[in-house]
Amino acid sequence: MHLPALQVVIPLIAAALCALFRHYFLAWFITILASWLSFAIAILLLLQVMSRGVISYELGGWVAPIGIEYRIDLLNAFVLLIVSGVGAVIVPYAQKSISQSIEKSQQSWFYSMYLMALTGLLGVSITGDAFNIFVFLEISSLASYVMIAMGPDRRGLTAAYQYLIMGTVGATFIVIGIGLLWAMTGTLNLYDLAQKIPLIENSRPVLAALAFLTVGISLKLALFPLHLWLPNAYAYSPGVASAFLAGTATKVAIYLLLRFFFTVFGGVEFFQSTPLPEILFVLSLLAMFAASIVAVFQSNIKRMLAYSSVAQIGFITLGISYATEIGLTGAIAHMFNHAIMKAGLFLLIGAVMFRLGSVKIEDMAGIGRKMPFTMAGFVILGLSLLGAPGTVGFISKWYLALAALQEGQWWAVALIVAASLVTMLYIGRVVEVAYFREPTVKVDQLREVPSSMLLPSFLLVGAAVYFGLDTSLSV
Amino acid sequence: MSDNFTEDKISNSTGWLAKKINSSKIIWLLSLICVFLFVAEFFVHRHAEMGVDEYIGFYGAYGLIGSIFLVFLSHQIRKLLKRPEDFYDD
Amino acid sequence: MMRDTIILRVVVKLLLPVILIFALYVQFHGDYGPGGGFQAGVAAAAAVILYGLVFGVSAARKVVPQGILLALIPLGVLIFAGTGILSLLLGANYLDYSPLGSYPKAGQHLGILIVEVGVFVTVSSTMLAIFYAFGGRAEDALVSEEENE
Amino acid sequence: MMIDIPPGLILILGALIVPFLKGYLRGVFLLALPILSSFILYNLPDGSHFAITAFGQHLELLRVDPLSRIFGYVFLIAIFLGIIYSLHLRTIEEHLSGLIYSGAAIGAVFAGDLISLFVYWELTAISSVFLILARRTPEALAASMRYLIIQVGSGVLLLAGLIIRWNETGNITFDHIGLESVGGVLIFLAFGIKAAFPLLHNWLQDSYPQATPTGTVILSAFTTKLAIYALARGYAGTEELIWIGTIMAIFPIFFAIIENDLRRVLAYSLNNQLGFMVVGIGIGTELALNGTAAHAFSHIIYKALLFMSMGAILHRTGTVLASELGGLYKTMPFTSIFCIIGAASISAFPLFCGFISKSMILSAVAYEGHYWVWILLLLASAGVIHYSAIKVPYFAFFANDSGKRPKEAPLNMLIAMALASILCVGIGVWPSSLFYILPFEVNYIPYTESHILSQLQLLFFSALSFAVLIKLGFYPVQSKSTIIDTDWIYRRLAKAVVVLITNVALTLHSNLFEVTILRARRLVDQLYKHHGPQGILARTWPTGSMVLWVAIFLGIYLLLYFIKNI
Repeated sequence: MHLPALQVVIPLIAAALCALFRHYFLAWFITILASWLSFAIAILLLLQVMSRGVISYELGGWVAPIGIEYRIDLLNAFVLLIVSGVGAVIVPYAQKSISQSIEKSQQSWFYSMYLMALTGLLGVSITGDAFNIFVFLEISSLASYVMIAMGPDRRGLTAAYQYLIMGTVGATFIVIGIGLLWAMTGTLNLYDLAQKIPLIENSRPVLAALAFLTVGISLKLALFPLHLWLPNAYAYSPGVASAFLAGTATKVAIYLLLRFFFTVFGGVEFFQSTPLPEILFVLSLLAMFAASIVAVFQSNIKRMLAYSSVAQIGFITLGISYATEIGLTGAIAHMFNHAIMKAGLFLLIGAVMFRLGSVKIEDMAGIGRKMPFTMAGFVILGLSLLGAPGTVGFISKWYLALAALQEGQWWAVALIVAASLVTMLYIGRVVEVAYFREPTVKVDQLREVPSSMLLPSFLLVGAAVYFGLDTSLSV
Repeated sequence: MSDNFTEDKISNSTGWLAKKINSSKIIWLLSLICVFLFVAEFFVHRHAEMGVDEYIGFYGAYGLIGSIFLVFLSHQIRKLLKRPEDFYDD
Repeated sequence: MMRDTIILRVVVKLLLPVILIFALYVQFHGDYGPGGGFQAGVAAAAAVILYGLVFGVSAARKVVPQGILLALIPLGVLIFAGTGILSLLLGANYLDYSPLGSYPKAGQHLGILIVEVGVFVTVSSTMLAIFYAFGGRAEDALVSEEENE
Repeated sequence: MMIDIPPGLILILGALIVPFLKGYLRGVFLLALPILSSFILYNLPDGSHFAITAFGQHLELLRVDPLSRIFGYVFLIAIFLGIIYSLHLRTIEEHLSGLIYSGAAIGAVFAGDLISLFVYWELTAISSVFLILARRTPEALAASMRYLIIQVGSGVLLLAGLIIRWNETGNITFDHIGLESVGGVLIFLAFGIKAAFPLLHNWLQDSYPQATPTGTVILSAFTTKLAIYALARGYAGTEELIWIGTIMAIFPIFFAIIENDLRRVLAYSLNNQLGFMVVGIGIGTELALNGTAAHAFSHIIYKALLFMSMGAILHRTGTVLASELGGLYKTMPFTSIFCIIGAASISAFPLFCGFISKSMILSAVAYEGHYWVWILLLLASAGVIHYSAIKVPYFAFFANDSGKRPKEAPLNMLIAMALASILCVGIGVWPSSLFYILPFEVNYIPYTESHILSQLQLLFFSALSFAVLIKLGFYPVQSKSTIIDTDWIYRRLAKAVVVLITNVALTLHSNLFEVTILRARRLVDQLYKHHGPQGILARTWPTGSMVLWVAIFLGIYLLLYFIKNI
């Protein structure tokens, strides 16, 4: 009954507890409890929404347009599931990985920030209040900056700083947009806005608000070419943070885009009356190719995956740009799939980092023989990333192709396939090095990572395969 | 190496089929069978399927001529298509 | 550090209680008018920061030790969130304070006060922590420079 | 219920257990799998047994009807023979690959919808490539990659076709498809690649001879016959197939006559025999389809038998080049006999299985009055005896004595060949046993006096011409050489084009790249100069540019949104 509130509050309290006790193991333990609890809550919420429809929860007992309302429909129940699911799966893995890369005294802070970020992302997804969205967005962003800055690499600091600037610019744009909307309508409730905006949707301030929101959200979701902050941020942060952020942060931004355009601004007709579909379409295609090609030339595998994220986001926004049922299905499915795949890939690369101490591709020669499970997982997720049948990646690309076909865009289908081929190039590079080269002396001494790291990764690998076969949930 | 090996062995081989006389014998034997089959046609009820095959000896003649035609045509094609063994250097 | 400016030192000492009291006023008046835990927290932190600016961060650290600060930050959050949980336990929606008092209005008064205390604690201690982090570094650098000379 | 397990899945799942078994146990297990699978198939009534819902579609994974059943049986026989033939192997690579490959092919045969067909279709491609790779020669590696690309390409075409078809009709059931729509044409091409249509055929001659001795035996059974099944299901009665098939039956003969590698000769003859089946599908009458199914059945067995005999030679001597063999009958008498039985079957001698099935197709052609097709197929039949039936055994076992005196083939190989021979003769002598499992009711009598006589005439006169031509020295001399086929297009022409383009692109790229690098370097140098040795400002520069981008974008969006409103 109070699940919507608990969804956000549990990680929040847990974050405070972690910071209060400042004991590395206790913090981890609290984190694991809180994250799995919120995952369970997300599942319950999704089930409730599926059976009973939209859930509305009024914070502080104030009635909707005035008070803050948490409102959960199928879309954000799904996003909650993605975020809390990825958040929960990563934690068991985190203990070993974090204790290696971060000093003991700092670890509890890391977990605290992890939970804060989780709180923020869940809050953004669950709330029905525009200003509340901004607040939670800032909570999650600030926590992410800290996590990135705690990375093992000194460049993490610069990356975090850049991310801070860009994230703040984005958030400011969003708050300006929200402010303009508030000035015009006098309400902050998304669903109230949705009622009032159509009456004035062609007035200048509303259009300006739309522009600010579009740019702000594009920045947050790393839409090409506003993605520049992302590669460094993902590359130099601790493996756990990379996996978590790659799996969730951009997905939540995509949710915001969907929410603002398709709920607040009155749906598909309005969306198609703006120039946004065309812009989104072109930018998506650019992202799919430019970022993928950049990924091919990366020597740092985490940067490679980060650029691949930018490309995959291109796939998602491509689906959105069609604004058809199939296109959106593809986009949302790919959002879900990409969360699983990228989180899994970053976890596995984190595992490599754990043993090898490097994420340079050339250092990984022959590692497939020494860490067979890790690399096997990598290959499976890589296959999924490039859309091999039997994996989740195939499902979403399938729908995207269908959406393109529906519009009669043959060439777009060809481009989707071609972009997937570029994906094959960079995944293939890793596979080639990992399996077909003789192990170096350093690699020769490695052994497989502990099962506490393998199991969570393989949970995601399993999910990638399972949802590739059973599509009832994601489609 | 193996080429020379083949050449060398031909002269001193002792196989039954390698002997000139024996290969002639085979041809004679085949010819005999063919003549027999040709003659047999006069005694068997013919059931033509296509019209052209009701001519006596059609199948035999067609087999003989067709085969020779195929082999000669192959000769020509071979001139056109034959390349050194290591043509595809991959 | 402004060791030699006696005027400043005296004025600051005089101002400190005033600032703190003003902070408390803002804190408790937030219920009725402009103000609240956030502003009050900043004001309270400003008092200590001013003290630190004039008498040195190490002096300020003696007044409010870093360790306590780091505990206070999450504690404030806990007070805030805990109140919400409490209202949940009492059968209302999250952050609905009505059941906290004997009648709804009293409950709401009490609730908002507690929550604002939580905000106050977190905000003031966070501000201070940031000041310590930056100001402390400058001072440490200065000290090491002096040692080098 | 155990009965509902798809027979193909048993082989695939069974393959996963194989690595954990050793020695005799493994052998027994390997042989038990196809037997178990056949048993299940035998007990499956017609109908759909195993359906799941995915992709929002109803997927039928196990649709049994008479047409799929006969292919299922013969695939199981083929893998059974293949396993016996390969029992001597110590490595499990080929066993694993063979099992998964055959399982996928059987799965594909029982797939009731195009999506499951696609999945199995690609699985056959991926699993079978290891049979070629296992040869572990550089040529095999190169050939296997070409093979894989083409096979996967066929799958991609199938996928594209099925998406379009789904889009057009909303239906993905695997039934008659036809060439009326774009999707149908794409799927047709996908099938055509695997069925080795003329000009799409060359992967077959390229890759099969490169596989291991046992690999070729297994390969020869599945991929092409799966395509034949798919064509029979989706395109029966498509007129175009009649002429495609006729060309397929004729043109490989020339290549086969001049080819030196005996396994490649067999690969060409495989192509030629497929031509007969494709014609049968094109005719599309009940008799023709029966003939196609029967011919596929017997062809799998006798072609496997021929490949087994050549494989045995390769196993013992390390070569199958006609120019290096000869006189092997002295030490490999059994293999010779089995090879001759296979040769007699493929050339359709009465009392051997090929006679039954090929007659059915020829009669079907005749009944439908396709005069020229019939004439040409007859020529192809006469040709078969030349290159396949006489050439292969003649150059391998007789001809000029090469002096090679290899040991007789291993016992397991002999057993496999003996079983295949028994099947060949058995079907030839009791055709009703085969007729029993054909898709349609049969009222065809293969053994009439007239028919036997005309067939014997055709064969013996051809044989006579072979003997005479050899004697006169007119028969093409077998020598080491490469015969170019359509693979020239991608192995030479395409390579040249790609090399050309690459060179141009590389030059361009390196020039552009150098210029860009130079400029970038200058820019960086400038910045470095201006912003101090620590490069602190140099690091903040990207952040600034990002914000600039953001501002630009904001401007663009504002402009666009406003313009829309004017």
